[in-house]
Amino acid sequence: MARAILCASAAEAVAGIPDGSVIMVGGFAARDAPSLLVGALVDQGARDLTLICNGPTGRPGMKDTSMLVHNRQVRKVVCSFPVPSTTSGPMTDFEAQYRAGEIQLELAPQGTLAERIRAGGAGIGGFYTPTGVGTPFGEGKEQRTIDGVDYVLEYPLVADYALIRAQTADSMGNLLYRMSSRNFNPIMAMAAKTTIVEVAEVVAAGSLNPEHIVTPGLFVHRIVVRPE
Amino acid sequence: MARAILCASAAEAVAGIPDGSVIMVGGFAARDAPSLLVGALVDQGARDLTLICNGPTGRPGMKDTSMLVHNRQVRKVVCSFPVPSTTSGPMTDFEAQYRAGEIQLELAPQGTLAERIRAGGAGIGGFYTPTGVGTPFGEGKEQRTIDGVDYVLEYPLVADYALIRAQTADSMGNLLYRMSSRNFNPIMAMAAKTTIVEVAEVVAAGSLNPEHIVTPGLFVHRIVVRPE
Amino acid sequence: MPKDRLPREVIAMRIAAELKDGDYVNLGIGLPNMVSNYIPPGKQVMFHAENGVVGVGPSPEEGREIPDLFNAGGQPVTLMPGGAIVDHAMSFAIVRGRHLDAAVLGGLQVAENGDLANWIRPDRGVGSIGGAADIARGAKRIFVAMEHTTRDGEFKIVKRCSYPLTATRVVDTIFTDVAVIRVTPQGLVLEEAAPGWTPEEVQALTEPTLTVSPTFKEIQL
Amino acid sequence: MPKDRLPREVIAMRIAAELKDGDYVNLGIGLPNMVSNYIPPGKQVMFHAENGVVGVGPSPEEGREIPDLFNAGGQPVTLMPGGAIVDHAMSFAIVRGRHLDAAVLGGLQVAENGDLANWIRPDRGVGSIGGAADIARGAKRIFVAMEHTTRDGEFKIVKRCSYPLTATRVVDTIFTDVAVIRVTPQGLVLEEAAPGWTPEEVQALTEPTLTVSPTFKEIQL
Repeated sequence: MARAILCASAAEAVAGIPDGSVIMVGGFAARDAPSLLVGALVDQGARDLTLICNGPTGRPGMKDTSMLVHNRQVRKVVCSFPVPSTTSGPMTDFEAQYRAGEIQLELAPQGTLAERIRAGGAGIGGFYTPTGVGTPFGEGKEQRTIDGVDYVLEYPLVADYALIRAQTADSMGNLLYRMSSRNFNPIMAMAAKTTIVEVAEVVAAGSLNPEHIVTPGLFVHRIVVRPE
Repeated sequence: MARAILCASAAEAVAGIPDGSVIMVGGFAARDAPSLLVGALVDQGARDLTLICNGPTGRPGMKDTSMLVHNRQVRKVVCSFPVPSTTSGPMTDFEAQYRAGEIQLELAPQGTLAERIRAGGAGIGGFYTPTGVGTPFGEGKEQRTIDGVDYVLEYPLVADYALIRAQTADSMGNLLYRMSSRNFNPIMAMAAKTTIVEVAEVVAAGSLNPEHIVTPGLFVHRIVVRPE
Repeated sequence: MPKDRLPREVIAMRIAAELKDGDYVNLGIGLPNMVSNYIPPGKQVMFHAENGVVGVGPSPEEGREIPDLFNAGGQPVTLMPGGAIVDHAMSFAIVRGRHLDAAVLGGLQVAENGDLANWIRPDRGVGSIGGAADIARGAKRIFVAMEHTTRDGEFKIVKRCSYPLTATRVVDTIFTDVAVIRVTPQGLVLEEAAPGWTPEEVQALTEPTLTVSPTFKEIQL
Repeated sequence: MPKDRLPREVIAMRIAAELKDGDYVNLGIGLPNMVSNYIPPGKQVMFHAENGVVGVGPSPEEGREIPDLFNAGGQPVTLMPGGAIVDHAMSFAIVRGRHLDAAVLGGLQVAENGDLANWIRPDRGVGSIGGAADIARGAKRIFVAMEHTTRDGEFKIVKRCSYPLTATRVVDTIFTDVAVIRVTPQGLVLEEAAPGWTPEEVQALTEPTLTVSPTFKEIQL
């Protein structure tokens, strides 16, 4: 039996996620979000979530993490891109809730966010990064000069669940990603107690070239196939 | 012009490495060492080197980093595996020189060694690892408890040159590795000012699947083809 | 009568001329991203997009998009021959580890010591840092592409940034619609100005004192 | 007359029985590595080798070796269907990040508090730690496979290790040629003994006091 279990539906894949969970959601922009799983989590209804993602910037109707914010399931967001670059267009749900004091934000530089997630998956207790020194992103953080360079101390991020998206899984949970939809998915797969992946297809174990596998199956717990 | 330059010979590939350089050498066991480049560095003769590798454990005649030790080019070794597991067989050059006080050793747990190299390549100033706490590998190191777990602080490793081995390069320096000969090579490629790779073949840019590339060409400076 | 300022395309062309054959470069969204359109033939520059693309190519023709291939602005792109896909941890290891030769970024304010503020207008209250803080800190040379002053005529090149910072002491050169200004340990050096602009006219739009380079000249492409 | 001790194969078989269907497990070199030969049919255990192989398969037939595919002992191996290759940073991210269900390691000394010493005999002067310190600290359960005493009859299960440590307070269960002993917060618990061995006889070879489990029994396979 593989560690990874093939689920019959997205509802089954997100079953049991309790209120108050810390959830990582892969994807960089709205277009490559794991929209099947996020949609299922909206239906499932878990509340009071801490959401770790690149940013819930989708406009209403977009199938990314903004759906969870819109449905008021999120207590706190840890991300690098909380709001769209431009203020044209309607205000996002996140921004409206943030301005109303209804949702918390921990804003992290994107590289620091990625490295914190990797550190969580790799068992690293903390690391020193030069990013953010002397800026609001270094404020209140421990600072240290190492070999003449200034760094701030950052701590790992871990999650109860990661919802990610890949192109192909084999039955052992090994994953391949298509082009730039790889982004945060592989590191989030490492950093969650339970990693749930939506894929375009599942193939038999042994049919992927082992040198091409990006996420080894030992990081993957539940798989669901995206109906296309 | 690509950053990576195709060299006509291994001698050309290692030309200019000065005495006193810090050199990373990829490979896990003697069999997958970049033996062409190491042999060329023996011929080139740079001395007083600091060698960062998994271990110079080759017996006399083996074409791994032990050749550099045998030729007395190495002042210090940073590694996880300085001596063979068993004491049967003739003593290695490293062990003989170490016992005679002629070479220095910085012994690092293999995972810490790998993470220090990655940190060097990734611009991380230091990191906290649970490995080594309460053992000789934690002695004299800063210790810290984070979220109830004890860690020691480890610092990055960087090198002037990395000598690595891959299976295939394209003309932009993108690299593929064969099976378990991947090991330390990709992270060493990131951590050196000049990365020199020996490969079995060079193909045209664009002929590798960009999703399969393990080491992006921006880490690679010199390429030489291994005559087979 | 106000003198003509350079169009954005010309700023992008001027920066493209600054990039070297073989460079790996990150481009910010907006004006910086236009630089990729003006790399002269014979010069190979590989563009890094922080969402994990090394070797970003031109936009695809409509209907010929490559599935799941976007740049950091979320737009469909192609991949150059010899391009590679990496994950986010590796993408920012490239950035933080100083493996990029240069980055071209937008700017809201640049201080004379090289401080850069480019992620939030204080009056907005909430902003997106994205990868800017890592890139501004990590790339070997930081080129800022921006208008020389705000629409209201306020200084953007300032003695000290009043906006929240992206990174400290990182800017190498500022390329604006009226000038090219290098940040040096001795302060700002005016290297080039738009056709017809005198150093005094550029200084009038710039808060810190400019030193005029001995090789001061008209911007050339 | 001394009683029979278990052959190494039987220790390996006993440990194989301890592994669970679906487990990912690292095996040390020597006796631990023999465990892979005794996984019962119908139970899928994937073996991790720290040189970057997830899903190590059996040794290839001579002449049918897969180029550049070795285990952490440097021996040619095959790959299980669904296996994957990773680099060293990822291999130890798997280890340190606690993604392995178990590791089977050799031991020179194990202390009653779970301390493990397995990398150097003090008289050797120089030793190789390899991946042992990371693996002993990182895998969720640490199984030690070793002879119960040294060839000279000295204790290997001790009150406090005198050899340099590999990791502190990590050992879950000790599998020897005479017994199976669990490390618990209350001390060592004798769970099983080799056929014909009484708890008193095992205790005589063990420095710390053993508590005999209420379910104490003969080792069964």
